[in-house]
Amino acid sequence: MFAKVLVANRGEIAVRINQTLRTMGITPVAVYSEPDAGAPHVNTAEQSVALPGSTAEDTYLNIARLVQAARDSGADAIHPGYGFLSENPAFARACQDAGMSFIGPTPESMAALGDKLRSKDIAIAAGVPTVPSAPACQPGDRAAAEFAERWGFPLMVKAAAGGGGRGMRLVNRRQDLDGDMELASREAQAAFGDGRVFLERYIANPRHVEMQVLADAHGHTIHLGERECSVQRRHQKIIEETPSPALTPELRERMGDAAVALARQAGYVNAGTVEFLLDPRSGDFYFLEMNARLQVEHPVTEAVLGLDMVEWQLRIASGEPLTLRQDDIAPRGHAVECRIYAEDPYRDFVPSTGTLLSWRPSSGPGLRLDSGVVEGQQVSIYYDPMLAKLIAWASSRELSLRRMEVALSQFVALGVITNIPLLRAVMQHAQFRSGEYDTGFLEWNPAVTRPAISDETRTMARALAAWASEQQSVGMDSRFRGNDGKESVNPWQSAGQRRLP
Amino acid sequence: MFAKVLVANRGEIAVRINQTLRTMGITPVAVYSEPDAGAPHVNTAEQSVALPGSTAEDTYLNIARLVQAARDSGADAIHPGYGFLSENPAFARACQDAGMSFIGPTPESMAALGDKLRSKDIAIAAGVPTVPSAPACQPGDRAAAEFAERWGFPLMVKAAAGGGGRGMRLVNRRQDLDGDMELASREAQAAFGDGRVFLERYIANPRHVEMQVLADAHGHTIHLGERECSVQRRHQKIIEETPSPALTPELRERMGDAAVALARQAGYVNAGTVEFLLDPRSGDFYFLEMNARLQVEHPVTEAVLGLDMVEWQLRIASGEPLTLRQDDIAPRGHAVECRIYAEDPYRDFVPSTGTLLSWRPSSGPGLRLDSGVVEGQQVSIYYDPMLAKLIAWASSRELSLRRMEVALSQFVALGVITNIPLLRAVMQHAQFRSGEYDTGFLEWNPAVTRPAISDETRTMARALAAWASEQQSVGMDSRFRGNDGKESVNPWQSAGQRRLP
Amino acid sequence: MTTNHGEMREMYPHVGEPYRYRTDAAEGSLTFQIDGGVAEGSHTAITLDIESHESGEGVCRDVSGRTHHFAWAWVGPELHLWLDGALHVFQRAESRRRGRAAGAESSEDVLAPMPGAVLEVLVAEGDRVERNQTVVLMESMKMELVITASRSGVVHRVAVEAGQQVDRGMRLLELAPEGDGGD
Amino acid sequence: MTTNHGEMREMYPHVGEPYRYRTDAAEGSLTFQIDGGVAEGSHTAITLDIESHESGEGVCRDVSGRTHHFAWAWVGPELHLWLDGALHVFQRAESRRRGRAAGAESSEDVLAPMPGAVLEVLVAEGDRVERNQTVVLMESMKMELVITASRSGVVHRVAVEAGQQVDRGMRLLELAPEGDGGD
Repeated sequence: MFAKVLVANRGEIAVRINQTLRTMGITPVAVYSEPDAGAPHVNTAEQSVALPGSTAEDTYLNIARLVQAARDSGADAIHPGYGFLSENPAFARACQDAGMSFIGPTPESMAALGDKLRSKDIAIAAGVPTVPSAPACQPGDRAAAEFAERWGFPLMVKAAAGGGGRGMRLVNRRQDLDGDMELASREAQAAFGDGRVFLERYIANPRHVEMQVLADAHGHTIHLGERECSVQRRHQKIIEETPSPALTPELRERMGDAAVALARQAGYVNAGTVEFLLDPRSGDFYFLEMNARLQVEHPVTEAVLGLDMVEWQLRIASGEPLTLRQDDIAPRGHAVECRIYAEDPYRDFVPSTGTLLSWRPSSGPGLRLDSGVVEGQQVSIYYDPMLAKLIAWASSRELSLRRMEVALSQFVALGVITNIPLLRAVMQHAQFRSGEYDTGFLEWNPAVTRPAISDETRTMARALAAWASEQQSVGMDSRFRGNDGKESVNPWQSAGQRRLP
Repeated sequence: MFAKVLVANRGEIAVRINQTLRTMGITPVAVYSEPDAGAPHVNTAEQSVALPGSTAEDTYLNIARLVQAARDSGADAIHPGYGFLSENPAFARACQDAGMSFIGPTPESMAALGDKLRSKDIAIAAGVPTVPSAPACQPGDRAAAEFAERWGFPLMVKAAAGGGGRGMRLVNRRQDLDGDMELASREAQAAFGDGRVFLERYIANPRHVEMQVLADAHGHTIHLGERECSVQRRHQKIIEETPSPALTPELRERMGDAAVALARQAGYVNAGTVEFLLDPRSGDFYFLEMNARLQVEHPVTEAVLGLDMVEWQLRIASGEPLTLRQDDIAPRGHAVECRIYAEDPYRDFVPSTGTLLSWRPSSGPGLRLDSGVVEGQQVSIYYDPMLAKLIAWASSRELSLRRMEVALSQFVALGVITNIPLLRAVMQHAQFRSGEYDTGFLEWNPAVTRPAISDETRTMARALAAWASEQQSVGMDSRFRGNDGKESVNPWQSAGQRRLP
Repeated sequence: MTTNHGEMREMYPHVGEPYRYRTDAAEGSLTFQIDGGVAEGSHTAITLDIESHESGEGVCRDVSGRTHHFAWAWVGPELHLWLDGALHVFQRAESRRRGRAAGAESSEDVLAPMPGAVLEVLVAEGDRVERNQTVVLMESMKMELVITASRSGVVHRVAVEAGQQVDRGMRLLELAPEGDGGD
Repeated sequence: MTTNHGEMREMYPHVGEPYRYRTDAAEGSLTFQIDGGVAEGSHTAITLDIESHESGEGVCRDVSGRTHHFAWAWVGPELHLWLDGALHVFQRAESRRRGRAAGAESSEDVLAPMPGAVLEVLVAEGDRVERNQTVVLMESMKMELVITASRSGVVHRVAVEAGQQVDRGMRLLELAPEGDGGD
């Protein structure tokens, strides 16, 4: 096992990795940019290296500096977390070249899976369903007509060399097919110098369901069940749960087998996640991509399986065999995760910055908090606005959603605007509770992105605001952290006299 | 199921019960004494009733007021928590008389188990081993000599009518037996007007191992495995773990069967705990007492079994059948709990009071905090000094102890003195780590109750104290919660210039 | 019995008209009279027991015994009030900037809505802009922000350039005055 | 390069002699010279990078890169310093009560070591008490506290009675002066 691991990340995931490293008796080394001096991911480490600069490019994305920091601190491995350089094959290779282990897959399989076309080829080779498509074809081709015949409308036209939405069109009606293919082809020619287009089936309102995979360096690969991640804003997940309400045991087994087959085909080692689009009507699923790293939402898997994913990442990276068999994987109860963002859910999710004046997370049975911030900390403009993840576990889906809702209602956060009220509204939402939701959930339910405050609550808020404002006027809000040599006064103040029953 | 439950308690256990009530959609009603106005067990409830007064007698021990509060608030059940009135049959009966469910056993079985002699009779009737004893006898009796012959020395002489240590003596040598019995008998006569004494085997340095039992009102009783509670100060547990390092599967089964037999014999319904003394040398175990309530340390059982004890208490009290079978009880991994007290571990555990100026618990994978306090709260003289419980879970005992140790080292608490450094020293202690410890652990290892601070740490502490003292002098410790109409300044201060690598 | 009164204004999540309040303390409780706000001329009253804490947290109980957890902090001139999981932002009515009509959205300046970096300034001094026209692109927390003009007018001054870091509320552009500033 | 100096005293967990410090800020780091304390005449030095936070938390790093989490708060005249999970209490040397020799345990008064209720006063005015003799029983947080005389002497005054609530540091008994107060 490693003796010292540099965590090339920040925020909640770096804190979380530090926790497992220390639990395993491994020394964590933190790196930090200037705005992160003194942040929790530094003070939960045992050693730290400053990265000059503020932007991600100068610091957490700076391969040369990170490798140098690892070398200087005597680390024998690097954990990339998620985001930043976690899926950058050049970083993985630079770590290896510097004689350190990279905690993740090989640069080769990472590179293959990072390329959309190559990863689709891997899936096809592994017999994993991908979204049906017709090979590169011309407007008016027999192949195009046959594909349209087989799959119906709407259809997607995509540029073979495409990306970023250019050369891509949604075709709603048969009579538009040739015209739209022409248009897409011209766009693709203009954008990429390559006018080839192909047709792909359009999956309307899919669910996003992913399978967690673990593979060791000795050829043993298993899956750890699924996560349902269909509640998204701007194509970013905000709520994840396991088990998925959409999966039958039979479908779970088929998706799990597909994920394992794909990982094997890619020569994958360590923890990875195979993302699928699931058509909830037909039960068909299609390979979307494989994330060659630890996933943000891994804690829900940990909660129902009773294991530590980072512990397994470290064991596998150090060459230990994966001693878990597929039969050992027996989920217990249900877990849900909410991502707490510094953003305004009522103003198009615009990020919010400021000083966290209060940060008092709920705690108790079935709750876990992975937090990257502490009270008093500055939430800066420089990085992702995710502050923390709250995970609730209970014996059933109904109870875990309610446990989460209660915990959100008790989570005091002041100083920046957070998305907590939105998360809570989703937990309370009848459609979400029913389990019958898809990636269009927020779109179909715009009411949850509008404040819903009862007249009674509003009156109470106004009264309390008036009261708090008066408190300040009469100086009751004075700092209780006294340094005047006197004992602190009793910090509880009662409004008016004590009530008698 | 109940609609509204009054929680007749305070502190962490009332908060914890509130959490499960709200998770189950049941309205929790809090009661609170004057010093507890605004405490977390009030603000995590949905309804509350003030109890005039400060002392426990006037408030949380006041049966008439509590029943009245439950009636007035429309509660249909009362949860007593632990301590206070939780094992008071008169309270259970008063709840029933007022037409409300008491969440616990019947007053009858509670009364029987609360009496030491009757509970020993129940154990014997159930075939559960008790500490061997000779019936009431006189100095010089043949029965006394035979008992001494059989079990050897040391022996205990106890008053038949005894209690509180009076009429009790440890007899170390054969030649002291008659004289010590005389002395004990005279003491007992003086104290209780009843000079009968008996002999009991002395179990030296036992381990304290208890079995959790669940029984429904339909005759189904199971056990949920054991908890090892041998680390105690002043006969009060401070650290608990499960599984016990002392139990083999065979011993676990025998103790579990004994606990179930005893609960059945007592007509026990709801959650209860059968405490045993275990002689780690012989593997013999002896019934000590049965706690007819939720136990402080129940979270370690929840952690390894993946269930919610309070949820089951409520289901059973509302008449639902216990759907768990004994075969369903399959512990996963290992869990340890530390009780965080406001007390000075280096000054004979003297309680500490004051304002909690900082209270920043560690969090993350495998950690659970059940807390009864928040930052800024007054820790008063009126009640038990336990502030919170920290629970760590991991896949193995070694990892869960280390996870706990790391979490304790990260737990910021300022304003009152806590026992956190002692708990941490136990987690690091070789004998505790080995699992070979008994109830004499702190006695045999007085070093853990003395501060152990390296010269290096001491120098760093002195330097930081000097620094913090200077910070105050130059006014850098100003309140950051500004109300002057200006934006808060960046709360991060750097000492000197920024370092370059 | 003591009485206080004053005027507050809601800023978030709803921006509302100012409301007047009167507080009467009696019998251990506080009775609040709230006038105006949602609909001018409306009047509501609520009676609360409040227990509070110097660290900025409290609990209040209405006459039915229902209990609510709250917390508060001042963020500059704004009072941020957290109540049972939701954020409400208020200002004292008198602390609003003088010379600016309450509720008016118009301004001479285009301000940065949050801290970040300027990606691109799409207009130059002297340009005519329409209301809601994109004038500046900013980047903040990995997001692109589109800054639009709050009214039609002529750009009087460009206060920033591409690449520049700006704080929240910092002026990006100044529009030439046009009439009395009404929209 | 700026230099500060002063004198502090450890109060917990070890009560030590006062120590003097000198702080030199240079090159982004602070170098502390610590004199006295553990053994009079001892001298140690440590160089730290310190990042701190107005809410009373910080992180420091020594020259080897080892990183430590700390927090602090003032509890009356005491500086409570939390460092990697352990509490250390300090006072400024100048803030100690004048007229009382540093480190001396003797006093004219028997004080309550913590808040609680007086259960029983075991001595009366005029009684002769020996050092470590139990003079008062108190109850606090469900615990019985045994209060002993810190020196031999005669009880000059009994300041409390059974059943009375007392605060920390409140005088329970006063002993008659005896010589110069030395032990």
